[in-house]
Amino acid sequence: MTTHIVPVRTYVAVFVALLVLLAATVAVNFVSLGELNVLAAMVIAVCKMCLVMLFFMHVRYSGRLIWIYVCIGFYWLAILIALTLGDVLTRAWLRP
Amino acid sequence: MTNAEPVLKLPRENYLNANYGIKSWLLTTDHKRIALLYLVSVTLFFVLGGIYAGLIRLELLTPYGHFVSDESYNKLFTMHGLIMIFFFLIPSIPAVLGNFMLPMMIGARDLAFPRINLASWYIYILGGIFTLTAAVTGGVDTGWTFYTPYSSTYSNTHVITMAAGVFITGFSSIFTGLNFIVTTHKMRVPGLTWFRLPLFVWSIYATSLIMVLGTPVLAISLSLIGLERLFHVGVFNPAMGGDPILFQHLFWFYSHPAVYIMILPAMGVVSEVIPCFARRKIFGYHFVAFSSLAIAVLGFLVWGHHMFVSGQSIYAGMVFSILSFLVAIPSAIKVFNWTATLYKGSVIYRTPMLYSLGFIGLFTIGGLTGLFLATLGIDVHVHDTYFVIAHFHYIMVGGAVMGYMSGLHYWWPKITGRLYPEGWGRLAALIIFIGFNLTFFPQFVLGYLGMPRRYHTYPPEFQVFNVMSSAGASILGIGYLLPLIYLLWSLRYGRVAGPNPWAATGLEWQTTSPPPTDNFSETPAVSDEPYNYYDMEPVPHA
Amino acid sequence: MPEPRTIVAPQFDDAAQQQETSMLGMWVFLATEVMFFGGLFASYTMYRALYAQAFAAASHHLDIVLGTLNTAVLLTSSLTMALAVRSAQVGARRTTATLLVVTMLLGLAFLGIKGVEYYQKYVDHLVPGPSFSFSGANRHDAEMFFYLYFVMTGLHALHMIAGVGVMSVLTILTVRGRFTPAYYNPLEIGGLYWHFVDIVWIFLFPLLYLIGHHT
Amino acid sequence: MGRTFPLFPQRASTAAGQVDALFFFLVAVSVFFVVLIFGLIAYFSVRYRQRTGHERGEPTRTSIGLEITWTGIPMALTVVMFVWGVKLFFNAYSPPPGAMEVFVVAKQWMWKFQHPEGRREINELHVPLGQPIQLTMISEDVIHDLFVPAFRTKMDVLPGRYSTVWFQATRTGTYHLFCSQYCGTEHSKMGGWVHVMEPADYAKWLSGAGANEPLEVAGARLFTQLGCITCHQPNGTGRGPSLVGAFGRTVKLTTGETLVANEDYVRMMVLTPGVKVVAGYQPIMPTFKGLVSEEGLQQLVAYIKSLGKEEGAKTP
Repeated sequence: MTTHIVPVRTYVAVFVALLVLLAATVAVNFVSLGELNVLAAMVIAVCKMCLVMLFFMHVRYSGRLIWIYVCIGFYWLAILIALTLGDVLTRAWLRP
Repeated sequence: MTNAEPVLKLPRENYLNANYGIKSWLLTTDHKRIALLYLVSVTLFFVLGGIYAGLIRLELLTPYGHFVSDESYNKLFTMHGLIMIFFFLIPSIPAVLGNFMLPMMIGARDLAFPRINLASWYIYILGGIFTLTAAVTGGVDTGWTFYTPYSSTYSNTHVITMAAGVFITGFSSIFTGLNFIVTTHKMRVPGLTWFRLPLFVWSIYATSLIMVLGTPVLAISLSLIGLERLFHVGVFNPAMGGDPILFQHLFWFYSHPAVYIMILPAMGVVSEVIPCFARRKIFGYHFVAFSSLAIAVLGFLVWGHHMFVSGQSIYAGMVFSILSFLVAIPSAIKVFNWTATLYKGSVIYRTPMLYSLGFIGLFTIGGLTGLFLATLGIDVHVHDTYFVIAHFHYIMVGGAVMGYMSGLHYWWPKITGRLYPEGWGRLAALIIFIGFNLTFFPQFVLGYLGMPRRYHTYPPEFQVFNVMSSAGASILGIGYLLPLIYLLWSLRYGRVAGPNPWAATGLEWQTTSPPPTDNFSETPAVSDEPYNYYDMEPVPHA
Repeated sequence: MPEPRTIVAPQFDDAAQQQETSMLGMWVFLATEVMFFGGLFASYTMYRALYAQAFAAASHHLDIVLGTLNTAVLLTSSLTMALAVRSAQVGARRTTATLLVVTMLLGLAFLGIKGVEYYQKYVDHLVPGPSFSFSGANRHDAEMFFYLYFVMTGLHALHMIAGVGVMSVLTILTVRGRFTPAYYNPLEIGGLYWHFVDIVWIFLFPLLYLIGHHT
Repeated sequence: MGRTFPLFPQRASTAAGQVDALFFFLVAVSVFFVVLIFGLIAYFSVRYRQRTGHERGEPTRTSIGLEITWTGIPMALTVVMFVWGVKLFFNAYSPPPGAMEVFVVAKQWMWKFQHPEGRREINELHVPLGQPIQLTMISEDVIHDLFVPAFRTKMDVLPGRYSTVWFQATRTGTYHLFCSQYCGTEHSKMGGWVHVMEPADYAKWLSGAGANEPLEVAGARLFTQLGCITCHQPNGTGRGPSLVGAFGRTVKLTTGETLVANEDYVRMMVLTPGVKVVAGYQPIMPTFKGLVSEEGLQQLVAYIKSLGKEEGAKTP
């Protein structure tokens, strides 16, 4: 079979990176950045997700088709959230 | 009957006689047998949903609600909607015809996951049992849309049982869709590239995308209703700071694309039938293929047009309106390409062709009236009236059911090995077309006059159109009974069809009818684009 | 290693096709799962936009230490899961079994800690319903937060329980020697599922525990 | 009301003619395409029918020109529909300033109306001809929908949030009023009539029911009865902010957010006061949930609105 065998070293490095990111997200939470707090938390979460998917879930070594189906769920979720939020946030515009 | 044709015989060994006994059916992993299991079960649900429809039309003969009580009437239209949508229309073409034909059209021995396929059917049946339980123990009166807070707080009927039924059935369609997607990607025979695929496969693929990505959102919103009813706290309860409109967002995020789950496969059937009986390669293959994908993707961006007057932000309404117009374009492209295929063809009027031509006509009317509903200014007036009812029945009955009947007649010889009586087939198609228009066209007028939907009693000046509609419904009912009779008759007495009675292209016709369990005695190879009718023999006489 | 164990189902031509097919099938299923949780994430986003203040206040009643610990536990279990698949790839059966058991135990530890947190919420009257009490006038909005907290983490916990079940089946199959370097599909697929559940938590943690900054 | 057989709804508002014009435009487009498609199908399938049983269709060539044409033309037509539709839509939900405000409370299964002059009615709505009327609506239970076909107006009535729609009647007469959002058992019976009257007749009708208390006066009385007045004193010396001129003003909250004090805000402040407190004040106001009905809330809204119009007037 043509499966890619990832060295243990890589897995451990990814794990350490994940723990560092976890520490970072908790640490950032103790600093007041206003709106940026949410942004920082989400950016870190996305980084962690990418690490898990690319290495633990072997997406990095997978074909284009897998990549498409990895992205498709998140794309559709973005549609759901964006258009729903689009309604909620603009409701007050017309009638002050 | 003049030319002496060789006497055809059924193949000695096929998937129907490979083994016998109830177990060989209930434990089968053969996609063809599972398709037949679905065929029987969706037909039963269609009959049940039809009975509900008949009772509704009977009640609406008079404006005063003589026949059943308010409560019973509300249950009638709720059960009619739920059963027809979740237990007939959504599984009809994909799970019956798609299940049977998809592997054959791509030259595979079976779907990628045969056991998951069988499990899907059992899940569907389990969901059906919940639904029947809800129906027998008193029914549900929320409307198939389950709008909150009525469904979550106020209704006294068996909402949880029903929601569970729909939730479970949802997983059946998720697994069917998953199976089709993977099969289409991974199981095609050598040489069968994407642009050599029959258009039915394209449309089933697009449908599967919607099933896989939309259905879970319906599942989670129904679970939230269930939780809310159980624990009396929840996200949709305005008394708790919840927003009932959120439910509408989540519900329509699935339920609008669900309309495309119903219509896309029918479009796929029509794209097979039109070239075959026009004896001409389909016009604009690439445009028809990509329009299916475009509908699947754009279909997810338009759900808010069900909510123009719901208290949704009017700016969101504006965005949803323009997106709804956009999704009409690929449908228009399909209609024009089908019509252009007829040009300089050599048209034969066989039963599947009549249904498909009927489909194009009725779908055109359904699609154009959809534009009225996407137009914000007009939707304000016709929203939640019979105009909407007429519109979506033109799409779902005039479109999806016509397509299903077309496909069923087209592939019936392949499925059973026998031909149905052609004359009866044409007659039924004609009756259905007439009955359908008489039932639903008056409802457009009723809708613009202002008759709201889901009305048990109505002002007497609307009666004339309601009587017309009910009369049409009885004709339509007879129209649907005929195929049930002559198709069953043909199982035993029908003429033997032979492998390719329509002289059609496509891999499914290159094997015996009925096909063997493994579909093909030797794996076929493909080296050409589909619908090459120029090089085919003429169609044998009926 | 016994080669005949490589079972190719009759609808496939060869093992490679079978392996690619099952991987794709799992990823399609995970896309479905994304949308399943997606409905909840969408509800969450909407209410957080509407009730930002109350959500922050309510979030401070969650135990950030236990939350962080649980995140670390899950991340570790993802590592052991990935290593388990790797040792199956190189044919180290005993290591695979051990790592699977460790993964399972970490999953159970996560559920245990979650249970402790649930119990604390129950004691503190933070479970939505008639007994819910929250100081501050925006009681309803805080109740909405806790409702979403319980539904989202509850659905996640259900997935964890299913995951532990999958792990135990995989462990049994491993011990019985069903996997070889040529055939370990079920392990790889079980792993994808486990990592997915981990990813859901990666988002739940900041969204539920880390709203509004702590001091 | 008699047994007539109408084919087209009555036209009794300023919007009706505009909606019908757009409707006819779409009907024309639809008829054109239906005739085109049905005609072509019929013509092709007769002209190119199989005669001998041996013919075959001509080979198909892709025509990019045709494809672009039949993509482009429908797209252009839909843009016209969209723009025209948006215009009417925004109009339907943007009441002109100075519209007469009628408050509506919907519940299973009746409509309750409160006129600004204080007259109340159930399932019947009397309105004067030629006067823009704004309906400010709320539901006590499930979602309802107020629909007057003759006016081409429709709007969902939500629990917990005000929704508005407006119309201006152009013909006297009696017209159907429907609930068009399914709301439970007697949904189809939740209807009534809208009576459009000459302004003079309307005035007569208003005074016909004996002594009516204008809404803002009723609201002012509630304001005193509930004790709101003790904190919200007109001169701003109370523990709460003065409400004189407060309606429609942009207020800054303790959280730093700003919002416009509209009907929903007033209602929310009465029911859940601690959530959006105005900057500079303590969250000490008690909730009045359960103490005041939806009608009462609307009277309070009307009263606070009236304070905005005339500075410091109408102290009870």
